[in-house]
Amino acid sequence: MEHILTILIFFPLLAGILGFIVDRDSAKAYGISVAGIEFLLSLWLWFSFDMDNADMQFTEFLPIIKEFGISYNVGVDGISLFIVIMSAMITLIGIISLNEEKIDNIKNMIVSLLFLEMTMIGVFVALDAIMFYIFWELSLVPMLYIIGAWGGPTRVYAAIKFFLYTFAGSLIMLVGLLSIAYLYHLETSVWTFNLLDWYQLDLSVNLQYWLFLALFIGFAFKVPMFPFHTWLPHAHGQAPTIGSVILAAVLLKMGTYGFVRFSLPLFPDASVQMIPMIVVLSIIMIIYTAMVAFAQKDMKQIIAYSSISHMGIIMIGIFAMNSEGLSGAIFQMISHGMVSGALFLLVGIIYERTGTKLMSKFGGLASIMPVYATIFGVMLMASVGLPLTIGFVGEFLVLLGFYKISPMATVIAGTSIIIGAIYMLSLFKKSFFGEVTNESNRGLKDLNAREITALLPLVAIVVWLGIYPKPVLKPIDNSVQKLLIDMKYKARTPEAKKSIISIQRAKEEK
Amino acid sequence: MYEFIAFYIFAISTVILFSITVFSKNVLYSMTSLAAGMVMISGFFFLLGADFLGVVQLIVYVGAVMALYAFAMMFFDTTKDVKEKYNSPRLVFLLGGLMAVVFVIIFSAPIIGENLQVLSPITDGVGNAQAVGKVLFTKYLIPFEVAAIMLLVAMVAGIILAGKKMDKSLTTTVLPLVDKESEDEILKKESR
Amino acid sequence: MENLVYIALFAPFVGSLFAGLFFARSPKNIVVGVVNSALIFISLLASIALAIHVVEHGAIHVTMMDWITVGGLHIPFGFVVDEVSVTMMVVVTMVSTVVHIYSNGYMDHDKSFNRFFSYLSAFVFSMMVLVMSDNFAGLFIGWEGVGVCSWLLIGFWYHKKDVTPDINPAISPSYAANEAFIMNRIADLGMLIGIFLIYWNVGSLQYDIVFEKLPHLGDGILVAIAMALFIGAMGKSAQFPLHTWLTDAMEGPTPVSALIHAATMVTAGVFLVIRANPIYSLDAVSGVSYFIAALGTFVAFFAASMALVNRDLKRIIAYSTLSQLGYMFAAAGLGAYWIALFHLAAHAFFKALLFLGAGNVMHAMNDELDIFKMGGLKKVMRGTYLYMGVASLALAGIPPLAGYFSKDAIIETAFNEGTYILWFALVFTAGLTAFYSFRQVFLTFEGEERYKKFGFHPHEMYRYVLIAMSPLAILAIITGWFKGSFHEFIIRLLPDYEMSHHTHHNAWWLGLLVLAFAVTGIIIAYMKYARKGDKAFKQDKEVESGFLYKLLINQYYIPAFYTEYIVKPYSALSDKFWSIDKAVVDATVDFIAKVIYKTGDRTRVIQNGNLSSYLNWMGVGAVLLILASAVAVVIG
Amino acid sequence: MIGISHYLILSGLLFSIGFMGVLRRKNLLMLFFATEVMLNAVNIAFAAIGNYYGDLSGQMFAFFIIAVAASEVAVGLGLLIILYKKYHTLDLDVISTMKG
Repeated sequence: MEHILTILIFFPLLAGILGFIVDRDSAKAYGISVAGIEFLLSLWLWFSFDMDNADMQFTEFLPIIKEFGISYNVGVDGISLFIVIMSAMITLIGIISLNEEKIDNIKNMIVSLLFLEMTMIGVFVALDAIMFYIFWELSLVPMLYIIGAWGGPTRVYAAIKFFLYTFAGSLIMLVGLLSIAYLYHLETSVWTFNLLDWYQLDLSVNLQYWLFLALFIGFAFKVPMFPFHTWLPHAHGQAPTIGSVILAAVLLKMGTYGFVRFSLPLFPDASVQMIPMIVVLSIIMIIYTAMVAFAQKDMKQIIAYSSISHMGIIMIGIFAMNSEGLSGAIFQMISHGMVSGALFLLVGIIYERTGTKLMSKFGGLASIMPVYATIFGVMLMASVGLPLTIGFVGEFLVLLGFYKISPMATVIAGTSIIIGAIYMLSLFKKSFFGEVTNESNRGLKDLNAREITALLPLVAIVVWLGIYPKPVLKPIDNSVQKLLIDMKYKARTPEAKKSIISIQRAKEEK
Repeated sequence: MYEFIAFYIFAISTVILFSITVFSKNVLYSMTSLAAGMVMISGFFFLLGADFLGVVQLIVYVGAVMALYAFAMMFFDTTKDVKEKYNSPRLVFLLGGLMAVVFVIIFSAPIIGENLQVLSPITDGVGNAQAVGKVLFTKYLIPFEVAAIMLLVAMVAGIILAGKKMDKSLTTTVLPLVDKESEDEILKKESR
Repeated sequence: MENLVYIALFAPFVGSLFAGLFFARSPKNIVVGVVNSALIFISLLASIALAIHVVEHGAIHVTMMDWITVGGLHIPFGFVVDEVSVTMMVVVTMVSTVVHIYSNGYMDHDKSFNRFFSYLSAFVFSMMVLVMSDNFAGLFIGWEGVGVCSWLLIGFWYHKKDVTPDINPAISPSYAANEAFIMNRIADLGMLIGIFLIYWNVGSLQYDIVFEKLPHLGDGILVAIAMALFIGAMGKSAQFPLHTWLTDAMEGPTPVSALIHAATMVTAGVFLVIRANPIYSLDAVSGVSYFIAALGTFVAFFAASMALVNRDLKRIIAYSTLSQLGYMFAAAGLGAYWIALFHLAAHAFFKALLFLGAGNVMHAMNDELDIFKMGGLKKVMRGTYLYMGVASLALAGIPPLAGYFSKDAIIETAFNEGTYILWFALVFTAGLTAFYSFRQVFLTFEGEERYKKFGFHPHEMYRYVLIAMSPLAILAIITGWFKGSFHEFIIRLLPDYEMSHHTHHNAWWLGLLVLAFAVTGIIIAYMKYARKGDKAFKQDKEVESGFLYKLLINQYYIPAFYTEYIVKPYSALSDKFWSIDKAVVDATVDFIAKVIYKTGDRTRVIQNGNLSSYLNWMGVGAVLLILASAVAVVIG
Repeated sequence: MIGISHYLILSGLLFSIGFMGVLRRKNLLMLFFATEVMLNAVNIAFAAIGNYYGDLSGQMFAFFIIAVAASEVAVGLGLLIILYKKYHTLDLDVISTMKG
């Protein structure tokens, strides 16, 4: 199993291609088994992962275009490991949750999902900038198809908006990546797109600044940061449930992952310099979108906007420049993936039954669908960051870490725990509490076996990682501390050296 | 001196003949003047010492190409004057004139004029059929063969095109994929 | 001993899971009630055993496992059983046991019987985590845990629909639940900030390490930590201005009010201040401490004043809880931590008893809460009358009941510290307390039998429920007698607080003064509300139209103020932001797209399908290129 | 004395005439004629420059241009005939199926 990462990337692709010849009736079973095998493989990756090693593991290197140093180069460390596992898991759960009766052309859906899975895992394990970029862009295509083919009434508008928006951003990112390669060439007269080589590159602060901006645009569009967030509500509003789940759970994480993988280690000084801008944008993003979420009438839109708000928390965690905040941010990526994925699934379930997502059409659902309400309640509590759920660990660590950078900003960003509670609880109250306002809802059935199978693992993880996050946090922390040590070592300006805190490891090594 | 006189005679006649070609309403007139112009062009080639090229010009252009045009003309109704609608004659003359002026200025500009001083007199011709043959079959052998194949392909294509019935369109009907207007309406409603 | 700690901690959790997982969807099952009550009782026994152990051998410290380990941050699930936490544990499990047994009777007819026990046990577990944790993060877990359980339990009857505030000031159980949760969240942010401050300045969240290193920190930081933690405490203990949720929380079932909103959860704030006494006793933060005391005194008076006119049985008790919490904070702020803790324990017993008694009345009166519609209930509800009478006497501070010892000590402390304004406010409030609690008791049990007009047929609660309540009644009477030994026990951990010689000298008339105020209050209440016949109580329209009455009955217009100036603007602002999002942010993006689209649309005429015009365009391009090259030649 | 400039200017003028024809005419056949004119103009330039540098490459280029022109005429006329069969005219204003 030396080539586990290659298998992880290309197994869904092969299975997806083979999926075209699978019979329509067995398409879902096929999809589940493929995604299940993929998930087991990703678990195997976790178990054979060396937890004490902070470097890249399972690396594979195969030059493709030697003249330009473009190669097939993959590897995982603590930062990407769990995002890969999460991608595999969310895909599996998404496929399980598909309703064969409601979705026409389920075969195409399964195939697109498998392609999507390939691109997602590809992005997170790529160590070559070109490869990263290729997977990054490829991931748009299946998603475009999923939204455009199975979406709501304005799906084409939403799909095109989603595509063009993120595509425009990533082109600028591509320019940034190419110029880094060029600068590397200038310095060493070697062409390479190997990320690990790039980490050795020492750039002047001014160059860092511009390159940071170029990459920032690509990543920020994807995150999506304020004011580049408006494609997301449209995409979520129109996407089918499964599309929203994967979009929120995994695709958004590509942006934040990009910041961790590229921006921070490549441009430590620029990152430190840009903290004020990022923080202002993130805080606007946290509070503003949370308030917009409160104003929504559509359950799915609330969760869509709340996603943006939570991504803001992740952003400030990434730029906390210390192990607590950064590890917290990465943990929060996983947590947000699980929680928002589950919430979108839940909204999808009620939409499938009633054909509406408007809260005014519901009320008193807790009396009719107690199990549904309970699971929704658990996810809601995780979403507002209740201790002993997965949501708290990340949010707490992020805010804790960020406090070191700016206490005032932390207080403002911390209001997210209040306004988060406001919109989530009002959502819960409007749809689940009170009298049954809509008589036609009385006949609604509680969750069936398929839905429970999809949701229970998420509930289990939400609770498990809330109580015992150590198996996940430890590898993350290891890699994060290595990252911070490298950044501190690389940083040129004294202020950056001061801001980046990498205590633990440095002490131990002495 | 002869060269001087010959050049100007040829030059004036080609300009006139080609102008007739371009501006005449009658196809036959244009074609005839074109053929005549071609002959005049070959005169330049002789003047420049490119004898072989001149001969080829006469044979291929004046002979083959013009014959081809003449045959093709039989398919069309050429007795009538060509009726055309000229959308923006001013633009045409402006552009054409501009281009002519620019060319003249460029080629007669003192900078270029100085740079383009004749290194060797034109009369010291290198071009004769023998020399051309040598170059053509050594240095330009592959382009020559390619040109031959191209001519063959063109011949085949010409025969096929002229002979085969191609009255059916290849494009299929376009499916209306998205009703954009209805989508816009929904969006407008939403934003309200 | 470790096992005992875990038993005390996890027995309620097991109960919660038992009820929640196995009986969530089944109809009412008495087994659930019995098993859960038994488990809480086991927890009580374990707590008592631990208390004995602590008395004899000192504190126990156990670490179960790591929770979060990141960078320099290390948070374990660690539990400490020392003098303070064991006191809280005994109080919590004691009241919980009674409330659990009581609930078997009270929730008898409720179809969500099993769910109720699941929540209630979960609450006890969270509360135990809160008091037993050995670090601030663990405390925060419990802190939020009780918040959620409180949310679940206030909103227990979630199916009730919203009504306007003039019918029910709390609007609906689910509304009240959300209000409580969100208000607590505001305070929790303060608490989180306090935790961050501690972490970045001390490097640990363990109590022992923090308290050891605290004196070395700068004054400013200490004040900030103290303030931030107190903001947290203010939310949980419903101190002004975050107090409105507590009265609305009365929408929950009465056992919940007894357990959560009187005896345990709301005292968590006091507990936090007592727990963090090394911070608050530092000279650097004396200002904050004094502020706590002043705010506590203010709330004591403020809440008592609102209780004077309220007609809602449970709300009156809720206000009195608020008022007593004010007393506790006053004591804690003045440095008398052990007195605060003592009052906390005593108050837990008699206030829970009072609430459970109110629950009996509600049970008898078909959930009617308006005391003006009651009266003369003593005939049918002798036991309940006895309990409520005892509890009210304790609350009013009549010797030899618990309240006398604990409350008197607080008032004495205020005198001792020389803060005479606080002292007088507290004395006066003691009079008010006696008045409103007996106003309520007399209106309910004495006087004319007004309920007959409204067609109620009251009946006494089940006998076993009354018996189950007896431990609380006994404790409400006798707790005060153990003040001395409690003092001896607790000052092993908490700083001692001794009255000065001067105060000692004046103690007798101070006590008498308080007593006089209390007795006067009771007598006025009796004169006004307990008589029959001609002198029977009648509603006085003139008073009710007065400004003061209006002010008090509307809670000083604070809830209205919050609705008008916080809730509504927030909604309006949210709507505004949404329209901005659509009309500005999204529209900008769409505008860019439209510009490109329109440009394409305009230039589409070039592609008109006419070869000739293509040629013309090509010609334009060619000329431009040639011109460009000409220019390039000229320039270059 | 006739120098290279003369030839180039002449070539430019002839090219402009052809160019004007391309712009002006709507009849496909006339367009073909106009292109022939342009090709010939270019041929003169090639021959002249080849002569000027004393290199045969210029002539070779002209030579190949003639070959290309011949093929173009062959194929182009074939297409014209088809078009004429279909539309009974060679006017570009009529034959504009690519209208978008």
